[in-house]
Amino acid sequence: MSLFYLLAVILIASAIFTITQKSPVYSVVGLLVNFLALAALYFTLNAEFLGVIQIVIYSGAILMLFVFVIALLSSGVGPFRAGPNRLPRIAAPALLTTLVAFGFLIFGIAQRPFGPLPPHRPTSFLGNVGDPNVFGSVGDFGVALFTVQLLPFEVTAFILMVAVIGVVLIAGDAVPQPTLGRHRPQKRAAEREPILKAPAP
Amino acid sequence: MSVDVTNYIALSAVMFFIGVAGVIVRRNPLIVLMAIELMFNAANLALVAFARVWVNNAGHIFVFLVVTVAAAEAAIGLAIVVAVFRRAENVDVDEVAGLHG
Amino acid sequence: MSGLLLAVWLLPFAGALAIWALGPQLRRGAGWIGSATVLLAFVLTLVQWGAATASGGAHRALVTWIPGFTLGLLLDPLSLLWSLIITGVGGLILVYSIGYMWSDRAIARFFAYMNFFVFAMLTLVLSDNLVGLLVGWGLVGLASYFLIGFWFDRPSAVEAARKAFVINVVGDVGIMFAVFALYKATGSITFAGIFSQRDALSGGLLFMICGALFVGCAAKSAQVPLQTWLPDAMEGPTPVSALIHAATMVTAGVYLIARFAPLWNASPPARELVGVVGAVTALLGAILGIAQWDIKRILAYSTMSQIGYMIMGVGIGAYQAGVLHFFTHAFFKAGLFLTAGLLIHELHDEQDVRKMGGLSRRMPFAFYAMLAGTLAIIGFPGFSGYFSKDAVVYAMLEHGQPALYAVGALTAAITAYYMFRMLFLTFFGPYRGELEDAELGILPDRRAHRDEHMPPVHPAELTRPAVPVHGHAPAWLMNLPVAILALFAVIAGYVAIGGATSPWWRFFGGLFGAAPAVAASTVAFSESLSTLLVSALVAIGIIVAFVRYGSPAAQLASVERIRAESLGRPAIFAHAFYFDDAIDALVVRPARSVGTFIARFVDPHVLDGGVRDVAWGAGALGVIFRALQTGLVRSYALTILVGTACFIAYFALIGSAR
Amino acid sequence: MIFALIIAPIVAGVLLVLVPRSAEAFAKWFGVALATIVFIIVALEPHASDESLRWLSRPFVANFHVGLGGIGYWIVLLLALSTACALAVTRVPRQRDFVAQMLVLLGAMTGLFVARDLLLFALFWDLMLIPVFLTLIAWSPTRSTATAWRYLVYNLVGGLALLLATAAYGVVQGTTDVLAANPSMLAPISPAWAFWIFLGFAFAFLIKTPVWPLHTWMPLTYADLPAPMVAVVSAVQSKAGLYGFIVVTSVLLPGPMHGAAPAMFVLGLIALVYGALAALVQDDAKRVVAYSSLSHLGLIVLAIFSFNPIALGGAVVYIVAHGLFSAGLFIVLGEVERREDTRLLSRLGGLGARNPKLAGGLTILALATLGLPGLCGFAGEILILTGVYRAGFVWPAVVALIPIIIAAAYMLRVLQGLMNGPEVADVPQRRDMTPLEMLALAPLVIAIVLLGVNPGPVAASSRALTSAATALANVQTQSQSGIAYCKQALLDQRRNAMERAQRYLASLPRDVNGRPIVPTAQPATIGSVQEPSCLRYPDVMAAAVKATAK
Repeated sequence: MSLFYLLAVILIASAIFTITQKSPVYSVVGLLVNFLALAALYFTLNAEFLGVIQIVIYSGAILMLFVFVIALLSSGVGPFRAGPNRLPRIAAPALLTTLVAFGFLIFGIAQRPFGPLPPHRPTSFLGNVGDPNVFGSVGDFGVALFTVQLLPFEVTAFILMVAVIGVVLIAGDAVPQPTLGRHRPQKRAAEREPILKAPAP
Repeated sequence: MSVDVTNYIALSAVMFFIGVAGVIVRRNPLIVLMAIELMFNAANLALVAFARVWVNNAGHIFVFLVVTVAAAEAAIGLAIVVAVFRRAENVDVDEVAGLHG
Repeated sequence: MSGLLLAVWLLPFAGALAIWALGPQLRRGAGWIGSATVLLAFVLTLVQWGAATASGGAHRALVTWIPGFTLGLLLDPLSLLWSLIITGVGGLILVYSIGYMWSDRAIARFFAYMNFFVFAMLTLVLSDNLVGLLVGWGLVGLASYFLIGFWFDRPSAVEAARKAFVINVVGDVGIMFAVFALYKATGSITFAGIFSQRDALSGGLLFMICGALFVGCAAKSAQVPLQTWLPDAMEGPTPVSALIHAATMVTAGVYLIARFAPLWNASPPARELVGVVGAVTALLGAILGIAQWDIKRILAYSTMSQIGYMIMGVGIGAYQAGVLHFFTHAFFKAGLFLTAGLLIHELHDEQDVRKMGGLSRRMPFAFYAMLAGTLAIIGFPGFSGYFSKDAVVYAMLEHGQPALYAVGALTAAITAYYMFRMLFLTFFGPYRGELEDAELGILPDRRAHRDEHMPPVHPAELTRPAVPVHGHAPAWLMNLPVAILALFAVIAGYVAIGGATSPWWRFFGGLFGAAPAVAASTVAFSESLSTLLVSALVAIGIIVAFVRYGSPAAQLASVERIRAESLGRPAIFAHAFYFDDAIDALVVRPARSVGTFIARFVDPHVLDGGVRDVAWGAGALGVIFRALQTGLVRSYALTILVGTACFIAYFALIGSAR
Repeated sequence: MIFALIIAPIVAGVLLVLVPRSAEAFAKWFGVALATIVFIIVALEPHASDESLRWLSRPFVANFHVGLGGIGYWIVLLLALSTACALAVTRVPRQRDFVAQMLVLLGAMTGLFVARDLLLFALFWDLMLIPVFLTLIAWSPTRSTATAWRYLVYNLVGGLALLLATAAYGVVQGTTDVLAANPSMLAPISPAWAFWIFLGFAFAFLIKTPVWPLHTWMPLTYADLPAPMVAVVSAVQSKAGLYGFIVVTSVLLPGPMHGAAPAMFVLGLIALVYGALAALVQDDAKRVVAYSSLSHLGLIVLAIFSFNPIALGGAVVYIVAHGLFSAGLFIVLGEVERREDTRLLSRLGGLGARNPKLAGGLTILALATLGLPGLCGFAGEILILTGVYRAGFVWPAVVALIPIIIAAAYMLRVLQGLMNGPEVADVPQRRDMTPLEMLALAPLVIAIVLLGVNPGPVAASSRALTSAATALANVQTQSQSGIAYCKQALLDQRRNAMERAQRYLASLPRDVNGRPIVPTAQPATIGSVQEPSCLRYPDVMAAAVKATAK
């Protein structure tokens, strides 16, 4: 009980920390804390495999990617340069709408409380599939993944492959650099070609 | 040790909206991407909680899928950031307004 | 025997196809092929006399379009008579044409058209049903279009051809209405089927059907107010005028009414209508005949007038008399036209009677032929027209129409006047061909070309001779047919001697049924008295013509008189009672202005404009919504958030409401 | 075999890019040969059996089902014939590519007229727009794409409506493989659905035909397309909409079809007179023919919506007839334009003297167009008008007679304006039609005469269809006009729902007050088979509850 609230506080605090930091490196640290706390929360929900995955993939792989990119972009250039803020007054309406939506969501959830979690005690990591007592174990998850849910699993492979190709295309050397015009000034709005010409009356 | 599932869902909602606020308010694309990751994780938390309620591991499979998508999204998103940085030298989502009508 | 019937029908067509296919190689041979096929068809028709006059006639089925639309051929006394005239008189005219068209470059085309015309006319009269008749009706109109526009580089001929065709289509449309009205009412399109179901037709519907059929007759037979094409149709070569616009095609309306006699018998208002229109046409044609100078136009108006007699006869219910007038008219009018052709040929395409005169010494044969024709047409006692016209006119009394009788008798007098006027002007007095136009009061041709799209005429085109060089055809080629026709113009009427017991009446038997006639006791005076009266009127007409044009004194003063008459011709005659102008103002020009309005305004600006406005509206909306498309990711994110919030609110609220 | 008829021309058209660009004559004669082969195969196989392959099972059954019978048989014959004739006289720049477009068009339209499945029909409907669109873009005489886009947008909007209607029909009926089915075996469609589905179909068909006032794309398209393509488009593509009305809506949706009849009659009559009057004053000969098409197609609309077997037989005859003479007219006008570099009546004249064969060809075609008795146009007209009159539409039949007179005026204006009168001075000396060109025109002329003399077999092709459709229509409409029928049926449905609701409530257990206990867990019942359809009408349900409580 108290574990949940502890983790909840950590989660919220780290999330707020993440989005409020000026430097992305601090944000990454906040996010790391957030992910670890979330992994712990997964364990409390009997999602053992997912808890491990959360640590390995999110905290390990994805956050490292962020760190790499931060290092790549800021090396020798100094801090990130920001352009002019084109939407200086967006913060107030954005926060207001967020709060309203959040309020409605909480209101909706509160209408129908789910009640306490059903009792559940896993006995072993490798039980019989379909046995409610092994729910959430690695074995349960693995059998489901390779039998009933095989197609989604294969789709994930496809998604990752597409993503790899996409990354190579976008960030790789396949893009001819000079044509993107490093120093080409951006046209102002008025100078740009309209995409849809207004028909002659 | 019996926590009401509603609390998990509420926690997920809080995290989600923190992510939303981050996406809208921040201009650094890296932090925007991180905020998106927050939103993913909020959704994951809700899914895991529901799976636990219904004792149905389809929710777990779904989280697995979301993790994959998040990884792919992060990779592509960061690649875009790199490509944009090469072009504009500024790292600011407001600079990327080529879809202006 | 039915194979023979098919042969009669298709022989002229085979001739036309052969001439068309072999074309220019044939040259004058085309004429011989054409004449031979038509005359052979004449012989084959004669062979079938027995079968045709037997009960029911000779019949042959052809094709079935859909169940109920069965087309076939039928040879009964009525179609036998018409077939004989078409192939017989037509064959004579074809022989004559070989001489007339001797040197024309397009002689093969001419004979292909002529044979096609004979085929079309046979289709019309041999058909055993209304649709086949309509097919023939249309094909005849087409042949007439081809032949009127034979010299297709003359704008006037082109326009005349178009006018004839369009007016004929008006007639076709009338008959089409009759087809579907009759099909609905009787479930059949064959004559036998229609007549057997005649009782299914009630008064109003019957009158409408008869009226629709009569629209066809009026267009084809040049009845008021659809007569305007006939005078213009004289643009064709003269044999064409003889064959089509005198002897055969224009009498198709008479055939149609005679064919549908059972319907007319049952509909008194239709009889009244047709009789009145026929009488008006007869009178109008005769009046206009007075004021013409072109010899072919005089004959054209006389044709119109004589067909008015026929229509009056068959329309009022005196079928035998009306058809008899067709029979005699075929000979004398063909003879008159062919004789006129002889004159025109001799005078190198001069058609204006003002530039003729004194030809009786130069062309005695033509004079006697013309005299025979003239005496026949005016109904001079003893000549063929006497018998037929008299029968028609007296039938008016028998059927209780004294007013029509008066008109018929008056028209006979006028006919006598203008025919003799033509005869005197042409054959008597001095020859005026060498005089200047102005001296005779001849004004430049003022017939306007109304179609603005027709290119302007080059002066060179007008002066180019239509028939380039006259060769030397043997004289008998043209004279023999004229002689035969003149002979028949004299004797053809004798078949009707004896009234209702004559061979003529017996020939038709009960084909026409009986139109109710007025009892003999109520007729004001007897037939012989009527004959005397009409003959007296004719004599008055001749005398007036003689005094004005034929007496020695008048012959001496002819040039002055002609000039005075030419210049003083009332405008109403020059414009033929303004029928052309009325049709132009009431139909043609409104249609064209509406069409222009549609093409220039409604289509591009209203309809298309409406669609373009929709497209423009979409574009304008796009311009407005473009402003929302800032390109800034964060604003899009905010928009998505607002949408999400709305969804959340909706589901939260309905969740709480439940 | 039938599949091969569709696929072979399309594949051949695509493969023509392998041929060198310079092989123009080869491309042309290859196209002619292919179209001729299609014609011969179709002509020899009037009773080919249907072929079918499964396409979709969900959300509704759709098959690649093709068949060669009934009205489609004659139209496919017409299509192959007109394509062969048009290709034979083709002489355009970039000929190889043009022939490729023509072949793709041939294949796509064959597919349309042999499709026995609505979804397949919709597929070919859109496919046949593509070659025409590309041709309009690439061979536009004015180098402007405006006409092409106008054509595409108009017809795609129609195509979208068709696709939506097809999808809705499939969902409601469960299958779209219905064009060969016996209509009385199909499940009846609720009138509300039928109305909207019909609206979609009708919109597409009206645009494609085109019927006034949706026709404004047509004169421009016809004027801009090269002559061989416009011959095929006018001959066959414009019949797609009418074919759809006959084969699709009149059989599948007789109720709304009858309801729409008065409106369609008005549109058809307006098109008849409007097209004729507009044709009367055009200067461009091609546009005269285009507007005359508008007029003639209006006549066919009258025939279809008179629901009379004779008129429908006449409509089929007239569809084929119009295809024959309009294809021929556009071919001849193309020849004139190629010789004289213009087709404006005001600048032409007297061509007949030097081109007698051309004049002869144009004469026969023009006469067929104006409905000369004995040629095919007349056969169609008289059957249509007889049928329309017989069906009781007296005044429409009478009004429809007027354009026949106007047709004579405007066709003679074209014929005489081009061929007769004195020769225009600056007309260059050009050759008459070559024997080859005459050979290309001859089949059309022969068909015009044959069809005019004996339209029986063509007219009979609609008989099976009409008997089935009219029987069904009679059962369904019961002499009510369609919209009234739809409203009535909707009321009936609500009344039935009320009765069912009361029966359903009566079967439920009662509480102490005698009120039925309506189960609240509706999510469980709504998806299930036993769902009482009365639940779709909450107001009816409430009224029933109130009534039971009393």
